[in-house]
Amino acid sequence: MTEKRSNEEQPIEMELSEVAAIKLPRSTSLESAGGLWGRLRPFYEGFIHFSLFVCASVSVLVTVGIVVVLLYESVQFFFDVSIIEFLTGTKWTPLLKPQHFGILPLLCGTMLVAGGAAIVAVPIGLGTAIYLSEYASPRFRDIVKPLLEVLAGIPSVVYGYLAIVFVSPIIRYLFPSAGVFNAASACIVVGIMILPMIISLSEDILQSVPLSLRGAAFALGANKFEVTVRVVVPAALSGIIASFLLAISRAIGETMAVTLAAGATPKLTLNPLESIQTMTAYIVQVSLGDTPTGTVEYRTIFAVGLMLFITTMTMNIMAQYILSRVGEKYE
Amino acid sequence: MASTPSVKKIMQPSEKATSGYSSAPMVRPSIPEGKSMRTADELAQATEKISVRDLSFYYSDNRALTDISLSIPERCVTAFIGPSGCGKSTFLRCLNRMNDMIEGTRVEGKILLEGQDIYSSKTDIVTLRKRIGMVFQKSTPFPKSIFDNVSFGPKIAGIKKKKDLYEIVERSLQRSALWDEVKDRLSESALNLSGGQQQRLCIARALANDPDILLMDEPASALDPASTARIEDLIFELKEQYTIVIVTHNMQQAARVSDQAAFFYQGLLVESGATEELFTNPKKQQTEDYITGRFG
Amino acid sequence: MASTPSVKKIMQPSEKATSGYSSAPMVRPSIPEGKSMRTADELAQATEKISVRDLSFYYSDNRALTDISLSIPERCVTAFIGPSGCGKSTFLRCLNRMNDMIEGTRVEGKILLEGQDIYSSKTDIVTLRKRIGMVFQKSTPFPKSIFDNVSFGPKIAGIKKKKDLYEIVERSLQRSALWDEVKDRLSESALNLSGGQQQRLCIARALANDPDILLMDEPASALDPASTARIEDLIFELKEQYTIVIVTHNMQQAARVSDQAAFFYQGLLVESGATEELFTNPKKQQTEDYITGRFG
Amino acid sequence: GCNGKSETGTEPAAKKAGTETEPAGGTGEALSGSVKIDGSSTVYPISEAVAEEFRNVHPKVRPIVGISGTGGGMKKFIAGEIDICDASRGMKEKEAAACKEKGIEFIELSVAFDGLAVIANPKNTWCDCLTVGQLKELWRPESGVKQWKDLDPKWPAKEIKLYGPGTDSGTFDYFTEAIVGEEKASRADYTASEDDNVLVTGVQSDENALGYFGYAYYEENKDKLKLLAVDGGKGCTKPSLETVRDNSYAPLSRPLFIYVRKSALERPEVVAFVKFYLENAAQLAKEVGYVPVSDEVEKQNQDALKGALSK
Amino acid sequence: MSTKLDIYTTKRRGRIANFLFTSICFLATITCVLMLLVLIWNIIIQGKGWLSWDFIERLPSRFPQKAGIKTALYGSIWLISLTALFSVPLGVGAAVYLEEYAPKSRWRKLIQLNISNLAGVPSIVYGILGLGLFVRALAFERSILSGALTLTLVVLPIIIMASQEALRAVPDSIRRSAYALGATRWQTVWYQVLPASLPGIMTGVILSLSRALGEAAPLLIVGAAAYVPFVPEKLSDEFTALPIQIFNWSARPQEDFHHLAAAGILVLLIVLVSMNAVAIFVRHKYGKKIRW
Ligand SMILES: Nc1ncnc2c1ncn2[C@@H]1O[C@H](COP(=O)(O)OP(=O)(O)OP(=O)(O)O)[C@@H](O)[C@H]1O
Ligand SMILES: Nc1ncnc2c1ncn2[C@@H]1O[C@H](COP(=O)(O)OP(=O)(O)OP(=O)(O)O)[C@@H](O)[C@H]1O
Ligand SMILES: [Mg+2]
Ligand SMILES: [Mg+2]
Ligand SMILES: O=P([O-])([O-])[O-]
Repeated sequence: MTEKRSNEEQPIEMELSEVAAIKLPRSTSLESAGGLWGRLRPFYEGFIHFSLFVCASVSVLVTVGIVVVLLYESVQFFFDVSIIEFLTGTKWTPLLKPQHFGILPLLCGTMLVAGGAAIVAVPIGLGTAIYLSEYASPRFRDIVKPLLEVLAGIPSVVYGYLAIVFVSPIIRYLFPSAGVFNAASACIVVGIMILPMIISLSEDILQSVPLSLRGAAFALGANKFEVTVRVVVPAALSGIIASFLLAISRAIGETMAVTLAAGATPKLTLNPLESIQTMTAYIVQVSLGDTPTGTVEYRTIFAVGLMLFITTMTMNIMAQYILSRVGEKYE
Repeated sequence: MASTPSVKKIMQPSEKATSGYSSAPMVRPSIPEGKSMRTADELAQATEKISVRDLSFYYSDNRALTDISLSIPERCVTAFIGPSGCGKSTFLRCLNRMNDMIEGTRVEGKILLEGQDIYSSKTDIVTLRKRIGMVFQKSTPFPKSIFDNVSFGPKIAGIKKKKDLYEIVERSLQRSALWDEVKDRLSESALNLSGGQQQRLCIARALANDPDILLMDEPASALDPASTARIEDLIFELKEQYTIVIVTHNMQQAARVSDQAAFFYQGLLVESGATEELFTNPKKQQTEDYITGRFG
Repeated sequence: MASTPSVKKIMQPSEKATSGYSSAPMVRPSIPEGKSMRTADELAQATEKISVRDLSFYYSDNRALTDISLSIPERCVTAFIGPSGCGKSTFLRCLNRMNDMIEGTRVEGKILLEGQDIYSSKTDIVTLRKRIGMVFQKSTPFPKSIFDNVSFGPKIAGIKKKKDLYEIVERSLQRSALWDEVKDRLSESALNLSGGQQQRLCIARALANDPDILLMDEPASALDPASTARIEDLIFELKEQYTIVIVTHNMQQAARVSDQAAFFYQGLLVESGATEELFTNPKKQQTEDYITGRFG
Repeated sequence: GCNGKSETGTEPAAKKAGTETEPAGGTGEALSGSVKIDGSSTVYPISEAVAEEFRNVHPKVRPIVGISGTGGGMKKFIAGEIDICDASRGMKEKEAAACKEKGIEFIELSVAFDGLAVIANPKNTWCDCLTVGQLKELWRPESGVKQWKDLDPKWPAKEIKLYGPGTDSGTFDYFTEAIVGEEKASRADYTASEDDNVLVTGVQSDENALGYFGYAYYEENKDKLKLLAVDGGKGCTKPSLETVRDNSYAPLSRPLFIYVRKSALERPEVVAFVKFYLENAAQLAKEVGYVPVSDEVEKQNQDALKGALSK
Repeated sequence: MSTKLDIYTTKRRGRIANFLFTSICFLATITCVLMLLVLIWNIIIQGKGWLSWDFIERLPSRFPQKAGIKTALYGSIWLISLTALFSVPLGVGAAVYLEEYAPKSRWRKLIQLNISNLAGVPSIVYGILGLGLFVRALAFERSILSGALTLTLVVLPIIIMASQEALRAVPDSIRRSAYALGATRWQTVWYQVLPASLPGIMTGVILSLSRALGEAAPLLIVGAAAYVPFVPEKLSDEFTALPIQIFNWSARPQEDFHHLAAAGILVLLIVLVSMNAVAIFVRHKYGKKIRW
């Protein structure tokens, strides 16, 4: 037996009398598998790799497209309007005479609505996600989660009217100084609108934290609150933050509800009881409106778009930074 | 081509070994002075810590444990032995209600901890689990730093001061024989530890919580003989104050560390009793077969 | 209160045991006829399957392995032993390039499989891993049915027919001594298995793939003596055709199953050689200390 | 109310319109193809009504009506993407020039009149009529009017809350042009919304509100709003079908147009559609809340169309 | 030695925090559900009596009693199907590439940042891009195809980010096990990682298609018409969509149209729910088993 073994250079297949009659395809070289499939496999894998790469590239191309368009038109815009005025001006009336091109009111409006919506949606959304994932019975979850996802599909016009006929009167009742159109009601309805993003995505991520981690914490005498806050949520943090990002992005991108609820008055104010306008709402107003292309008025939307892009980028970079500091990855 | 001589040789050093590890079963090498196995009589006299009465356990429709009655005495080590899949872990998890986490499970019968029914609706699971610590079969470090892993329990118990925490962490890691290896990397992720290191980390984590009863599901399965010996020493040390339940596949280990042993087979508790007796003079043939390795 | 007599008694049955399990180290009880340990001479003559040359391995800046050179002979069982955290798993993972998956790691040196450098850019990792099966230290079943777990390898290797797959699954589970326990619940989730069952499932999964070389990281750590014996028998059976590398903490197991042993300490390969020799007559004091349990 | 609420009231008229026009497009059943209309949101209801009726006559022809605002419609018209452009103002010189450059010839047809209603909250007891001068003082850029008493000392010292259409609507352009005298010249601190229903809600819930928007919206919300008269020099006049049509509600009544691409008129379905449009515009405009054009204008329209077709 | 606690008594501090936390989470959930109910109740009150089979069967009309939603409904179904067809493979593919294939380099981080940024680009900008790219440059004209492609761009970041998170949640040990069995990267992804992450991916799909269904502004830019009296039959047909029809109705002065708009919203919600039902079913089916 010893001899046999030492003299043998042949691959092992020969001796496998008692090993399965079904042989798995096998090769002895490391460089490629045998058989037709073996030879084709690298190409197949390569093809898939390439296809997936193309998929990922689409988003890059779209970004490049958007950035190029924004930059190209913005540069022309800044021939006409001084960048200083744009960045520091406190009045935004490009469509009115006399024209003013200070982006600050729009920026402020955007912050107000996005921030307000986040203040509404983040605690409620995260709380709900935690409840559904950690406390609720599977039955309850299976009913409520899809139900809440319906919130994501209700057209924003509906939210807009909800703001006007429902939320705004309440706010005006509580704060008589508020206008019919006010940022607060926009924050609330946009907050509601982005809830399902936070709830559904966070809930999924919380669910995928291994049970064994929870078990380990429970075994140490942690109560549900401690398990959730100290183990589950930190382990799911990257996903939760991603859901916040998506939701806030949606809040920033929202127009119809914001326009209906908060009006279309660019105003440099942080008072949520006043009417404001966001960058996005302005872009929609111009691009769906009457303004002829090629004019300065029309180009404002690209400058505003660029500003918006920079804003969201800052937010995302900050989020990435935070994640890189506090993210946990479980096995 | 038999290599019997070599194996003989292997055995020789173990006879002079000073700490008990699995290759040295002939003598009980490592029971330090004053640490000793309780006799059957002593066991009978010991206070009953946990009393299990007619416990049956179901995974959905599947009965995993059938009518188990067992008394676990205070300040003793009880070992659960039995073939893989016989329900040892399931039973262990019943003792601190970890099975509650698995959906669709059902418990029948009673488990009394110092006379109080742990499955009563009045039971506060959190307090229960604070008192009954557990080391799982599969080590599951939190995806946090080593320090945070060990200090988790004390932290939620309300200890805030960094210094106190550090002291507890150091002490626990030292007891679980991990300190020397990790003392310079306490802030590194616990997931970067080797298998055996993770296991010892989990032991340290349970110790840091200072429980009253300690359930350990194969706490030395991934450990080398030296570390195993240190964990066994630890068990000896702990049993002066704590009640310990250990699951092990290693008959020598069971014989070495436990005062009482319980043999499970297919969800049934076949036999339980003082280790001394169960190993020397089992009442059931099944037990005899199992501990002598005749069966499988 | 010493219980020496009881321990004596425990040892007696093991002498008549028919399958080798850890409580019976005095004789080599379970090496079946015709399965024998290779002598040092035979090892020297064996074809070299894997040749490791000056391998160093880094986790980021941390060197976990230092200048390891080792020859792994064909159709032999090589055992890696060493204290927890010494780098055994790391080394094992180097052999089938599983470490590639961990970020920030770096390999220096060479590993040749039948003369081909597995770290060469020409190497097809998939083919490599098909040939080099692996059982991980922590069992990680796929979150699928038991059947799907075991049939995964054959399926991706192109076997489509349900009947063939079923045959492979049955055979693999039988070999890993799990079949009887799970044959009625093949479509149940593998996550519902007990610790030892999961471990055997992972062994079956690796076997189903019919690899050329099998790396097993403590394959019996969660198994009872009987199952351990069956896995060891399996190893004996397999080594007629396969090259096997096993990590174990159990000195008896290493002595029983391996032809060659390698002792690691703190990332260094302290000594390697025929099991016979390494266990009876180690060249280094460290080795001697470790296998005799003197150290730790 | 010409609001289309009562089916029985309007149906026969439309049917009649349909039967009358049958000969105009030749043998109706034979026609197919599509007619693309886009542009002003103000004109949209008329075009939509025409398209809907037209399908009773020529079911195979597919009239498609879009809303992209007058300016947006013009862009598409210049790009040759549509056949007919709805407009709530006349074509601007720039746009005409662009058409010329692209070689697009067109005819302009005036299809209805629209009045802008100036409205206040029903609780407003003090104000019934505003002069154009007051309106200008109120709406001009940098206007200093903050309270009602700034307009008329007899009025209360309460802050005026202004509501108006968004800067991108034809209505805004027209109002600023007619009142302030320069297109798009307006104060900025008013509550703007592109959705007139929202303005209705705003004025309705604000005692000190004042706003303006299309007359049709007032018609539908009469009970919630107070219509103010405007004095354009000939005394206070409130908008109504009559005052808008006879131009006595000046200067806040404006004509609505459609522009038809001449080359599209080579297609019989477009010809049929445009003829049908002109024949029914009066009736349908009324139905949707606008004021039909005078007979004189209708005659001009017919001539323009004939002229284009005869070429 | 540890002080013995009676297992029937809780430490108050922990209990209060736990109780508060649970209550807050529960309240949050109830708030959400209530808000949804109020919203839907409002819509139902407004739309009831107007929603009928006839309403779904009829073409648009300027008479509220005669107006139907057929063309918008068909338009939306076309759009949403096509959008799903384009965006799901593309989005999941991109996510798979980023999580499973792309080397963890600076470049990957950059792409990641890109995608997060894209999620914040307002849909109208995609409309402008779609108009330039699909309608004009690629000459798809103002067709369903252009609309669907534009919507695809709008929802792509959502699908990618949600899928990425789902993929990331799959433990590495699963991948390692598969690789160790000689699975290729793709086999690992296809047979192990994707099935395990399916529930999360489905959530992304549900959320993004919901958004696509309710989106109006970019469609208006790429040329959805308001009055389309025929049902689209091919990719190149003109179209309108539910949210556009709803917007159109709700902007009209007549009260009756506002009721119609509510009825239209109900139709949209029905489409939404039935569309999501499939995804929810998948998520439910797979979501249950996988608890490691
Ligand atoms: N992913 C990782 N990142 C950083 N360090 C690691 C990682 N995995 C292991 N190590 C370290 O490398 C060393 C060797 O680990 P390895 O897992 O190879 O040990 P081992 O010999 O298998 O131990 P055990 O018997 O406990 O499994 C240990 O100190 C461990 O902490
Ligand atoms: N979550 C579960 N769902 C359903 N069945 C389960 C579950 N966990 C364990 N089982 C089954 O219950 C039985 C007992 O399992 P248990 O884990 O208690 O075994 P064990 O004695 O600990 O075995 P081992 O020594 O292998 O860990 C086994 O047959 C196992 O397959
Ligand atoms: Mg177990
Ligand atoms: Mg290891
Ligand atoms: O749509 P307009 O009528 O405002 O141009």
